[in-house]
Amino acid sequence: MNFGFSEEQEILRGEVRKFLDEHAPLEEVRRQAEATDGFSRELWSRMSALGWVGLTIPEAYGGAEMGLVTSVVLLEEAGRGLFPSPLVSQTLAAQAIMRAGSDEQKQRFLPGLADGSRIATVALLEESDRFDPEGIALLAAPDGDGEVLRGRKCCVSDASAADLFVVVYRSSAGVGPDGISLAVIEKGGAGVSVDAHPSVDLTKRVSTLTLDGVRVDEGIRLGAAGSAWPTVSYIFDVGATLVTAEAVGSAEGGLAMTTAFAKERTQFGSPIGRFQGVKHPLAEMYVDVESFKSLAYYAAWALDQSADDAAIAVSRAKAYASEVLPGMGLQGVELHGGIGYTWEYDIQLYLKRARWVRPMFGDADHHYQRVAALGGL
Amino acid sequence: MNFGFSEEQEILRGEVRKFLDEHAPLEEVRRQAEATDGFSRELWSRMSALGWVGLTIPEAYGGAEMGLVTSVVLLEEAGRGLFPSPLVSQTLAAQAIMRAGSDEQKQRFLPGLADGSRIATVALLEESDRFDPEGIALLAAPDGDGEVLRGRKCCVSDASAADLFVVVYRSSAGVGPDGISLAVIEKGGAGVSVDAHPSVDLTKRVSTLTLDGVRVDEGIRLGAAGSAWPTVSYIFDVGATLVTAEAVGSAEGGLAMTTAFAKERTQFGSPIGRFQGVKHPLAEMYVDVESFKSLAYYAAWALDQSADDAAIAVSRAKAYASEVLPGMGLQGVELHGGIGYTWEYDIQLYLKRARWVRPMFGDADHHYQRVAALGGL
Amino acid sequence: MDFELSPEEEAFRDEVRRFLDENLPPVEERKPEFEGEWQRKVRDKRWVGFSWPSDVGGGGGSIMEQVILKEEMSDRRAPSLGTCFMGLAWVGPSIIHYGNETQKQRFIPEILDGKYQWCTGYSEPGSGSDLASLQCKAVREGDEYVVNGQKIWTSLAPWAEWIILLVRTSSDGPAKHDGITCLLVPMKSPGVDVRPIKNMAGSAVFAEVFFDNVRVPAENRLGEEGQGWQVTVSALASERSSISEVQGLVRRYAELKELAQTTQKNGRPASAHGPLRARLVRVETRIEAMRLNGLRFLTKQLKGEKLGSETSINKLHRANLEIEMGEIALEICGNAASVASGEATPGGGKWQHFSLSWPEVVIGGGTPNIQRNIIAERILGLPKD
Amino acid sequence: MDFELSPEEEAFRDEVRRFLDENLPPVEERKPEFEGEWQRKVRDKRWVGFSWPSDVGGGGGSIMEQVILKEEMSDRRAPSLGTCFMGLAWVGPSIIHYGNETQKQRFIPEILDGKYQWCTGYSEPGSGSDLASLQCKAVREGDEYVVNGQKIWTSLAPWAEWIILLVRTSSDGPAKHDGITCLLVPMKSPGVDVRPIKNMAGSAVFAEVFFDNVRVPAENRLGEEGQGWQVTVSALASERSSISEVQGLVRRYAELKELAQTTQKNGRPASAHGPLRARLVRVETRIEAMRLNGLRFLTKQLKGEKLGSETSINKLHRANLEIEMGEIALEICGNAASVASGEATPGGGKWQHFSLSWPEVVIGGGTPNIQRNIIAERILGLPKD
Repeated sequence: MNFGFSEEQEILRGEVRKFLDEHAPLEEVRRQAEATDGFSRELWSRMSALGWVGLTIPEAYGGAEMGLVTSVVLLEEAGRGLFPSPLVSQTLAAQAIMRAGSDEQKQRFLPGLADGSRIATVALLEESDRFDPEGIALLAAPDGDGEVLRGRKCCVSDASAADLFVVVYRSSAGVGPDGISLAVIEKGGAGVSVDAHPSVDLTKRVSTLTLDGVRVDEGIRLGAAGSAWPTVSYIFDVGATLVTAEAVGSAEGGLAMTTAFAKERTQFGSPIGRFQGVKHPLAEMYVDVESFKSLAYYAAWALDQSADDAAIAVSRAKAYASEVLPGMGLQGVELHGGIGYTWEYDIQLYLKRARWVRPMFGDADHHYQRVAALGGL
Repeated sequence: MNFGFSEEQEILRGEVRKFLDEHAPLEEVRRQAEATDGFSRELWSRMSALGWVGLTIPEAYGGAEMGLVTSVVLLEEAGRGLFPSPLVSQTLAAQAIMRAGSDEQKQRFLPGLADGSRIATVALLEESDRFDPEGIALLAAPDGDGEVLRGRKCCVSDASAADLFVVVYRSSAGVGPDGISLAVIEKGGAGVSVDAHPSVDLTKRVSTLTLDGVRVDEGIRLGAAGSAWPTVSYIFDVGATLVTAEAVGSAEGGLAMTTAFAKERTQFGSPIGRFQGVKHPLAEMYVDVESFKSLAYYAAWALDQSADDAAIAVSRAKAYASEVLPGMGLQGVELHGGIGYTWEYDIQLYLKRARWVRPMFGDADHHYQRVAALGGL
Repeated sequence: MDFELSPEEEAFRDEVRRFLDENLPPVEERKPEFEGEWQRKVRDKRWVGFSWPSDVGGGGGSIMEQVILKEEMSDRRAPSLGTCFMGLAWVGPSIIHYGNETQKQRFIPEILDGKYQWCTGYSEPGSGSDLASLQCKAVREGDEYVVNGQKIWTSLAPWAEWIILLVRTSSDGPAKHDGITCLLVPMKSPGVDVRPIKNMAGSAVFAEVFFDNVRVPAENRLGEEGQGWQVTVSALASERSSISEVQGLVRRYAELKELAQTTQKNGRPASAHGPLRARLVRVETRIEAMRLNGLRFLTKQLKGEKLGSETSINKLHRANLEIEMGEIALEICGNAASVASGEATPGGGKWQHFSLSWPEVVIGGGTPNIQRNIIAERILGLPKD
Repeated sequence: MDFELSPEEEAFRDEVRRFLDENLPPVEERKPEFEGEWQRKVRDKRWVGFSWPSDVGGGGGSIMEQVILKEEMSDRRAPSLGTCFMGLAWVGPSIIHYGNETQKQRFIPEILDGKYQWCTGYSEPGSGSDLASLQCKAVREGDEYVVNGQKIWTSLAPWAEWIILLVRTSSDGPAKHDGITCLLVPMKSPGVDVRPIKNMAGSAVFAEVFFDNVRVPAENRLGEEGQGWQVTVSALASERSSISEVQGLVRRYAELKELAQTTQKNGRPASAHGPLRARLVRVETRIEAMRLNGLRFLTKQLKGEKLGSETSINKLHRANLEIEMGEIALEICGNAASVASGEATPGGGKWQHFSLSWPEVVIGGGTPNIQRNIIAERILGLPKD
């Protein structure tokens, strides 16, 4: 019985934290986030070399073959200082290929993802912003022994930096899980274009991916046409878990910043952290972070083990996090007073991150409804 | 433009407060509430003589012919010290008779209600606990030129003291508003029986009214058979408003008690009211009481004026009050610490009252849904 | 209770409405030259500074007439009455109460005519909600004060020609308030340096203002030395009416309702979606409670009573509602809320901007914790911390 | 991470399960004589005082074995292990840590055998959360202490034969804690007067205990004079495991879910009703978070670290959940929630009783504000008020 991390994982945590403290303090994060693709290619290379980018990819394809629990450690640390990078997108794309791809496809795509030389993301959502099979309406037209895609995928993370897109679409019309397919589409191919949008959280870039007559054949389709829903559903769960793990870190980072401010800032003759009106909200935040942290750890473990309660565990974690994070961000800014509201001061970055996290892979309402359904309520 | 009470109403408020301070401090209220019917017949007589019991009944029938706004003043003061009496029930029964009764029926019933010599209540709900026409399932069987009732009405207030019951039932089967009737049924008639239940709030008695072959004829039916829904709907609105007005008083009473305690009680060397953890919840309670007070005043005015927005105004007031009152009651007990939880100390009586108010004439969810529907959301 | 207007008030409302019918085109038809014409016309009506006494050039409007004027203007989305925003809101009332004749004659007409902008130098980096702890210092040298120090959260500073400034002229008094003096300072004075502050929404609506040996003629002192605190409090008191706040919230709620009704969530309008619907109607109910609270306060004023700390009730509501409406809007937008602007997000990003702008109201007007303290201490009588 | 048990732990769990299979009938089949037999059998297994060292007659169970034992017992709704509730929870641990040999030999076996009840005399009317401010006084006279004062919130006092009592023996020390001493006092001593306190649910689960010149032999002092605070703190620390709390909440939630699924609201089960459904699932999620928080704390203990203030996390959750589950239940019951008992209300009134009983947990275990202070000051390091 051990609901904690292994010694190896704790060492990894220490290394990541040291690396990011050194290379990505918040002033540096702001600079990196303003780069073309919103992150530092140089740090990406160095992290790839350290094995952190391909953490969950099998050793056979150049990865470290760790579980999601180990990814949680990495992402918690990345979240703490709002480190911008396509780590989550890369992991999700790799997971999709690992789950649904043929040996040949794994051989073709995974090594580049493991060594960070190529960047990948997943293109799941459409304008309906739904997480059920009904949300996938992009319908492929049959074309000889292949299919042709014409349409748009919305809110695609890290798309402007990505070389590969794992795209979800329908091979046959309908509304249920049948007929849903996945394909790996390369940037630069005919008909593939990316519209990058200005994002509220500068460390998290979003784009629209337009597919205008993109051909999919067996070589790039992951598995048989129409068979991909179980993989997509799994990717939704992994995505929700990784985003929550990263949010544990950012929540702790924001809480630490506000707590430090409350100790230093003096008003009416004493540090504002003495007043229960400041102290109690901070205590409540701590309770919430520790709680969705426990839920997120367990969700990662349950996914790694393919446990029966993995889906409900994921939804509990993401629901709790999505529910409380924006309030924590708002409180952080409010407790700072005027300074917290300026562009120059960092606490507002945590509010923006919290709001980015909320809808990602399903908001609180979506996941609570799922907990209710799975829990037999 | 004057959103306040008239001089006459303020004088009434002063007289009521003086009367209740003298005759019904909380220790006395506890004693009265333990009497057979849960209130003091003697004080009832004195209040009747002062014209307070028949406040809204026309002068022609012995009342003071005041509007609901004036009733609000009376009930706010009654609520402040949790004064137990059938004032609300009496007013609702009188309103139903005034609205739907014939001249003859008014002449027969209202003078006794105005002078307090008879006590009346309304029997609206059934086991379904619904406030729409679907909630009324008690179906009369035709019987010559009359009808016969066989069934139960639930959660009837002040039933054990009542001489008259204004009972809602169906003259014809169905689910909509058509077919709903009202009749005045006297205690002691064949087939009429009351089962008094132990109540959580000792100052608010509830009973089940059983009608086992009770005959209704034109003499006691208020209006034509099947025509009563508009009156019933109006009674629901007046009930919600009067209960909210009384709740304004009880909320203020509970808040005043907790505030006084917070000034006196010393802990860690200073009055606990100095700590923001105590001070801020009290401030929030004040904001809430003042706010649903404004809504309740306006609702009473709108009903008196038959204003277009009367229904939505009522629902806003009752929704807000029902939403916040139980929390105020819980906070009151919690902020008192251990003493607040004892039977001997009075603050817990305010929690029990708050919980009585919550479902009466519709809880927060019911009324918010109604606001949404009426407001075109 | 009576929500009717008196015949005189009705007549005034009709006058306002007639004026608006004749002079105010719908928003989409207003041309560039309209604004100037409008300001001339309302100035001619004496509706700029309508609450100020007639003898200084104000409108001398009664409380009820002020309410009527504001409501009608807001209902029809009329431009502001006057363009010297801070002058009308803060500086004018202070000068009327505490200025000498020369100051009144010099500044009041120009404020009413909107000749230039004023800004207010009250807050400092170290003072926050504790305004009286300010440190910006003025030393008397002959006929001048020499000012050194810094102000922050100064709106409109880059465009202002004058600043109304609170400075510390003494630290000796028994209370922190006692050594504070109020000066009227030209922004062009040598040694004044303005640095805009960008807020988290990316706009620069505030600035820091630095004073480095700025010399201010003693005749520019408003009120007596050490009286600066009262001078400010009188202006703060004039800020209290909340009618137009409520109208702003009502309009915002209407936009939010439209967003909820026109955005699909899982195949149904977001407004039909249980939890969102519940939150929307809770907001609607609180806005109505604010409106009615405001009418109770107004009734008190009409009876000649002064408003006190009860105005904090609506400030707390407003703070909650500004934040909550932003959060509801973002939740409705879903993942598209991460897009800052453009066609890929409902409303083109206005909800994102709105949801990053609440601190102007919530923090600027006194933080919610300050409002809670005010209610707890001044109304409920609980001991100070 | 690893949620498996070691082979030894598995073996222990199997042993417990076998014992339960053989000795524990289902709840509805338990006869009056069952309780006595059960207590003898678990005493024989050394499962009463299972966490206490073997040399005093305890079970010497490891932390993990304690958890397994508690879980299995709770799962099968077994009766308590032992009947001397306060003795097992509070008095025993204090005596084991601070008692002399005579005291250990005298009291520990009787506590394990459940010979009689103990009660605890810690709280006083004036002390509340500020336990160290207690006033109940003991003066040494020869070989005796003479006790005068009052205790409150004493559970089981009317049935107890002994009370563990904190008294003030000196007011001189630099800290309020310093002058506190712990005495073990027979309830039959002349001058002890017990007055039951009825709670708001109408039950008398607490009492006030008055001491009027009660003479206590000095040999009944536990620990040294002035050491009473530490003696208590050690017992308080033993209260910290929250596994069984969570199981209690899980069971309560299951009942609440059943109520929601079987009660109609506007023609549908209450559980299908948007806002109630949302609140129920929020409760369910928080209970699971508590369970997992508890496993993280357990992991820390298994690694040999002491638990500190983090246990306040689950205390805050529990306080909120006890209250929230009661409120949800009452809302589901609707107007029938006003009926205190009988067939006219769902559950015959148990939800009404439950919703009036939360203070035992919420206030008794340290108010939520106290828990928030603990977290803010001891974990986040914010300054004391």
